[in-house]
Amino acid sequence: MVTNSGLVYLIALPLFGAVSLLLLGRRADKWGHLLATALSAGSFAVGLFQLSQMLGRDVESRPVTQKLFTWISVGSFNVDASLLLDQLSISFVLLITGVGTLIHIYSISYMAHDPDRRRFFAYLNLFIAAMLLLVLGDSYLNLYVGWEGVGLASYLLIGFWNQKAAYATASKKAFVMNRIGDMGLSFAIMIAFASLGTVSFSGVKEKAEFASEATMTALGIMLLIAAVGKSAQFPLQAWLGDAMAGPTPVSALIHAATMVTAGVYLIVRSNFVFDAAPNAQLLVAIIGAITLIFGALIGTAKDDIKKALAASTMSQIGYMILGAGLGPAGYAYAIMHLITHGFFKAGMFLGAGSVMHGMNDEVNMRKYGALRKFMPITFVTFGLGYLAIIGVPPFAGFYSKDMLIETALNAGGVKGILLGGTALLGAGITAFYMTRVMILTFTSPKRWDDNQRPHESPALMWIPMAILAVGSVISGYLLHQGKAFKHWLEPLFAKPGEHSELLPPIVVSGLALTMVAIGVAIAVVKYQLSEVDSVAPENVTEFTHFARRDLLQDEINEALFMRPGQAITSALVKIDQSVIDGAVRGIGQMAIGSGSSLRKSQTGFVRSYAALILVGAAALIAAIWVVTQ
Amino acid sequence: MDINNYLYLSAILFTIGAVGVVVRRNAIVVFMCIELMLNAANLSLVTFSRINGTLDGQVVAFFTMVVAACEVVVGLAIIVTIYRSRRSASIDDASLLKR
Amino acid sequence: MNLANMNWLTLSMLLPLLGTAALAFIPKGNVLLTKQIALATTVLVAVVGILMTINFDFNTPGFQFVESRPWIPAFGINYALGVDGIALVLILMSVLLTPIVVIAGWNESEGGRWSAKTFYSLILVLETMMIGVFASTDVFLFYVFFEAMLVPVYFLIGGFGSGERAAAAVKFLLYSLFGGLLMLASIVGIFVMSTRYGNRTFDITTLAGLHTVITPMMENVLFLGFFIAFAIKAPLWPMHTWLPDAAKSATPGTSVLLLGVLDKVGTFGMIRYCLTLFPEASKTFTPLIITLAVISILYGAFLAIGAKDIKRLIAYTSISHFGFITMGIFAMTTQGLSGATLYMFNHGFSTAALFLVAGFMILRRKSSTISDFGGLQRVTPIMAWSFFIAGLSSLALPGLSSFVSEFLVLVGTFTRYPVAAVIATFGIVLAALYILIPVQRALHGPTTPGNENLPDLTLREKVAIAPVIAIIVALGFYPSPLLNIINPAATTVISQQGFTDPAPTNSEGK
Amino acid sequence: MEPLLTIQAPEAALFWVLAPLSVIAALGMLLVKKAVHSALLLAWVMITLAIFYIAQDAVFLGIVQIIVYTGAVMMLFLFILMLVGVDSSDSLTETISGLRPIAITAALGFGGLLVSLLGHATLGREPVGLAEANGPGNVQGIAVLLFSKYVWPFEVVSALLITAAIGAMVLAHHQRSNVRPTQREQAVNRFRSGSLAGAAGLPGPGVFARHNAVDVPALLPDGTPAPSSISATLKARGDVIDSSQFQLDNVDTTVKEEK
Repeated sequence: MVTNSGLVYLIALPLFGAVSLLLLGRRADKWGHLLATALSAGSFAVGLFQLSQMLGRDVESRPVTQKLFTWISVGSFNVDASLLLDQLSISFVLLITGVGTLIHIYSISYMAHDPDRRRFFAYLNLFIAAMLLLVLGDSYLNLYVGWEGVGLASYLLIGFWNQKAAYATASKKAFVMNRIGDMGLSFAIMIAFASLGTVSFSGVKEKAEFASEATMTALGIMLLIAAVGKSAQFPLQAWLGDAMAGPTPVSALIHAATMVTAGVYLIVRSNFVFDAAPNAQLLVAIIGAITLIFGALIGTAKDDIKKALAASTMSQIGYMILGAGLGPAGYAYAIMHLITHGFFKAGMFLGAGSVMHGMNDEVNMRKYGALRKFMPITFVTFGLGYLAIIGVPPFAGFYSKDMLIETALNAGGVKGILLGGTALLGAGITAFYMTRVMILTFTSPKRWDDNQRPHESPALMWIPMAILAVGSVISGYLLHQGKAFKHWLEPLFAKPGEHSELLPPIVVSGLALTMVAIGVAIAVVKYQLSEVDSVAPENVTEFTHFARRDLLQDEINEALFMRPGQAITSALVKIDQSVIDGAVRGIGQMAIGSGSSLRKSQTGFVRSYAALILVGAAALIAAIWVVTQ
Repeated sequence: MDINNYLYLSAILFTIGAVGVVVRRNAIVVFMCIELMLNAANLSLVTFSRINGTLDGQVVAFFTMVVAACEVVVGLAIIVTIYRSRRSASIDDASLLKR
Repeated sequence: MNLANMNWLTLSMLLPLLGTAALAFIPKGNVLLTKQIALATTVLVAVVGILMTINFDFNTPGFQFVESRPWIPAFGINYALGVDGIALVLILMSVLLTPIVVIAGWNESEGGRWSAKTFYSLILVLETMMIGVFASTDVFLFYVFFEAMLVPVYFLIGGFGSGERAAAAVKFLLYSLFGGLLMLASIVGIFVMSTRYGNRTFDITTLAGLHTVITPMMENVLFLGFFIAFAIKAPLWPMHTWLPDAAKSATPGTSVLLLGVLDKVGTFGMIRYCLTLFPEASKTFTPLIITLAVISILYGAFLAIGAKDIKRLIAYTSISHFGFITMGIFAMTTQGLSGATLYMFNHGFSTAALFLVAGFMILRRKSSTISDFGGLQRVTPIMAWSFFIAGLSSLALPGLSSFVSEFLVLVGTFTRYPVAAVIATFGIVLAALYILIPVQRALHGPTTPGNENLPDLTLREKVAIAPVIAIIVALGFYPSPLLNIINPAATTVISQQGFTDPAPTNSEGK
Repeated sequence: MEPLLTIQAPEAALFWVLAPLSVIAALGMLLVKKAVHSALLLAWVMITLAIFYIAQDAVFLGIVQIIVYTGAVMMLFLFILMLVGVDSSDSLTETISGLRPIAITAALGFGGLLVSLLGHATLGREPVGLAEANGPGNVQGIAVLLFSKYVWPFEVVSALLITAAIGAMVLAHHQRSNVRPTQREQAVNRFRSGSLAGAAGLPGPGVFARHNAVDVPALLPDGTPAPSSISATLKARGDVIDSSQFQLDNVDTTVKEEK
């Protein structure tokens, strides 16, 4: 493996930015954000430079490593703090730093009036550094450090305005649910070390062939739990909706483009584990399919624009996990969809941000309407993103999502039909709720009262949105041209086995487009043509009530975990006081009690003492009598 | 008639003495009951000396008598002093040791 | 250079005593001078400790800086000192913690029942005994220090604490004394056995061979005597109720020494005395001990979540951490043991940080119930941030020191007892809860009444906290200097046990 | 081996007569109200025991029992009874709650068990009898033992006796609480007291003595009976004889010639 000493700068720049901004405190308020954006851009430049170098090298010597220092070495457990840059991680690095820098620029004006802007940029840089460490780590343990670092950064960013109690609870909820996922990752590392003796990706890859399938399945399931925790997949998805408590750029960066995709990266990075454990792989696909439908259904009922986009993110990541669960064939398309999703979802979130900016932080779509005339640029960029996500042909979403649906259908047998079917159904529902968002926000008649004065956002905000919109248009075409991206990632994965062509690609695309058309039509009928009142109607189907309350995910979590947890805690506290402490105090009480009861026998009368002596003598004689019997 | 009868008699007298000590309140009567117990003991000593055919029992009985005498002397002196200070010979009144 | 053979240990133990003597000459009124001298002595001892660590040659296993003088020849007891990697690390920790405690608790010494002079002489005497207990290689000497340590702490809690301090001090004393007496019984047992079967000695290295001659039954009994004493000291689950009370009513500085160092004597004792002297008995009792440890982890975590008072909360978190340490020790793998030792070091600093910052908060707000605080992030950002970082180190966030040790313990235990490791890992989720709940209640949310104008950390307090947080972060990224010291000692203990790390189960080639 | 000692018929008869009597006397001692009666009953029990000693060839002890024990110790009791108040009878009702039942059950248990224990416990040899031991005589045998084997206890017991005696004296002696009146004061008090009857001092013994019985009061110079000459007990019992019959006026004081 070729060593290259430039990798560390990728992480060092944003890390330096974060640490310096936090330590300098108030003094860095005036120029703090500029430094942060510059450092993020610098890191992007290093990324580009590394890409150009990597393209220059032949396929075998593309992956590059850099050993910083030996982190932990105890007996046979030795882990070096070293970085690995190969085709997979370079695509992630560019996505993270590219979208990250755009969001930095966007935040400069979005957070202009916030007193703690410096702290916000410090957290953003900390996030980017942690995410880069996650994707550049060469062993599961290094990945784990980045993994929890990202969890910490998201905790800080979600709870940025933590003077509001609700936001503080949301950040705590996010961190705790991530921690449950991280528990899965630590199990995975333990299993890897216990059964394979190594935790580095290359080491596990070598030993994967020899290892027993049971170990590999266990490892795969644990990695899946980790991915589910971080990427807000079913069953650990309840925190994503509340994560919208953070400022919108945070939602764009973390909860659309980068952090939530870490789960997909982990599964694709450990492709050798899942290839050796088919039923773990199937489970991944199933989880992807369930979340895909779950997120889409929630998306249809959400009135808060950010929550709707969050639900759509959950569903799109369901697609990626589904893709990753389809084995070698699906890995490349999952990552491709991840990148295109990074563009259009981040673009849409920034669009939502500029809409909120214009409507002074109003998030309820039912209070929007006819913003097309007041925010033309936001409307155009948001529209391009919308077209990309529902998969209209020339746009990015079409290429990546269609390929996913196609691989799902061709996965063969009943599995193919089921997974492909859910993917198609998902495409339809996605089209429905995305059109609903577009109509409610931009094209439907005005529903906001007059003291709102929607205005277009300043240049610094709409330029990144425009770039992302362009990205969401051309990225699909570029990556898919002659399967360029698939060949780019191919050397990393095993050869996909031959499988039957259930349906030719043209038919698949046709099917997908019809589903999309149906979805759009329903949405137009329901929201564009008929009158929409500004207060959410109550007499709606039972199902919509469920969807509004996130399909009861919070209620279930509270009933299953939180309340029993609280019950256990209070029970144990009572036990600790009464039983264990009581036992100790009890011994004390017993001593005092027996003392006072004995005191009563001292009556002071000579005759009672004489009686006691007599009783004693009688007892003695009785004992002798018994003994000599 | 078995020689043990003397022992049974001494046991009975001893028990009566013990009950007397516990039941009666007059100090002097209590004292007499103690004397009775001592005499019962002497009787069994003499009987044992006869059983064993050695005079040791009698010598010990003799010593018991001497000790009993001393005890009576001192005991009565105490009773007198208590009586002089308290004008009552009942042993229940002397219960200052009570809690 | 001759620095190696100069008997460092006695020097480091004598210095605090000299400090106490110096304190005696200062007039009672002049409190500032007392504090300065106390601080100077502790810093001096810290320097000696650091020099000792530099001079320690970690490649050669076994004891170094050994010195031995006959003390009670009649029983073969001699004043024998010596350190291996594990003991050195713990001495370094206690030697570094004491000056920090003195600086942070600058005005803790007033307001007590006795003068500041007594307070600081108690702390200095305590420091001598701390070094002594880790450095002694003679079982009897260890026992003497083990018991003597209780006295200064009893007076510190009883005299300078708050709340119902007398009751807590007595409870602490009775608990530890009970344990100590059990240990005394075992020591007598050892003495009798060693006279019967071999030469009459109390020296650790020679006694290590004792277990081959005595009957397993006798070994189990002697082991239990030691183990129960150590299990009370490092509170394992059923014998822990003294810790929260003692920590709550002691001053923050004393609590740091109590939890940071004194409790480590328990776990250190398990390694040095339970494992080395009675390997077979340790093996027979390991399943029970591992279960108790796992229970302590979860029990401590749940009670920490339910705790209303900050100091009790930190005490309960320590019970959970000690569960991890004991599990690491009795997993009997190199990773487990060196992880546990590193954990002892890290826990010392993370608890010190938590307690000292909690002390600053309580000092300002004059109350230690968590609900009285609110929205400190806005009012006192630096204090809030140091509490947050200390909390993160307590929940073992990667990148901070506790993660490295906790993960080593978990990995070490997993290779031998997978079920215990799995259940223990739930502890890290509970850890997130018992740290973030108080952080949210105290730091986030709107600034509740009474917290509006709390002053932020003074320079002195920053100087006290900064090195602790620096160590926590530095060891998180670069733990190898410590690990290199600990590893050889850990491997010797494990090999002595006749254990070898379980080989990876699946790595044999097809 | 045939038993060396068989109890002869007369001794058995003696036993079956005296034993029940002594038990009844002992019980009586318990149940009788007046202390003097219980003292006499105890004396009776002691005498029966003396007879038993003699019957059991312990002649010396029997004699000592009668002379020393019954004679001296019992008389000491009676003396103290006199001192303390012979009429101090006490009611037999129990004052301490719950004491009587305990005492009774404990006593019955104790006695019963003891008797049954003696019943089935054996000394492992047949009674030897004292014929051979008393060969040179009972007193001589005891003397030999006393001054050979038991000489040390003998000395200790003698020391004990002395200390007991001194102890009794110390206990019974009490300091005078008031100052001893001087002769001058006594003379002044005589004239200052209520009546001048006794002022000229009491007549010496024999002067005007008409009767030397203890229950007849002495006469003062003016012929009235002297109150202090009769013990309070007799006065309390009303046994005092009227002394008017000895008044001067009714005595024939004519002087007859002495031939």
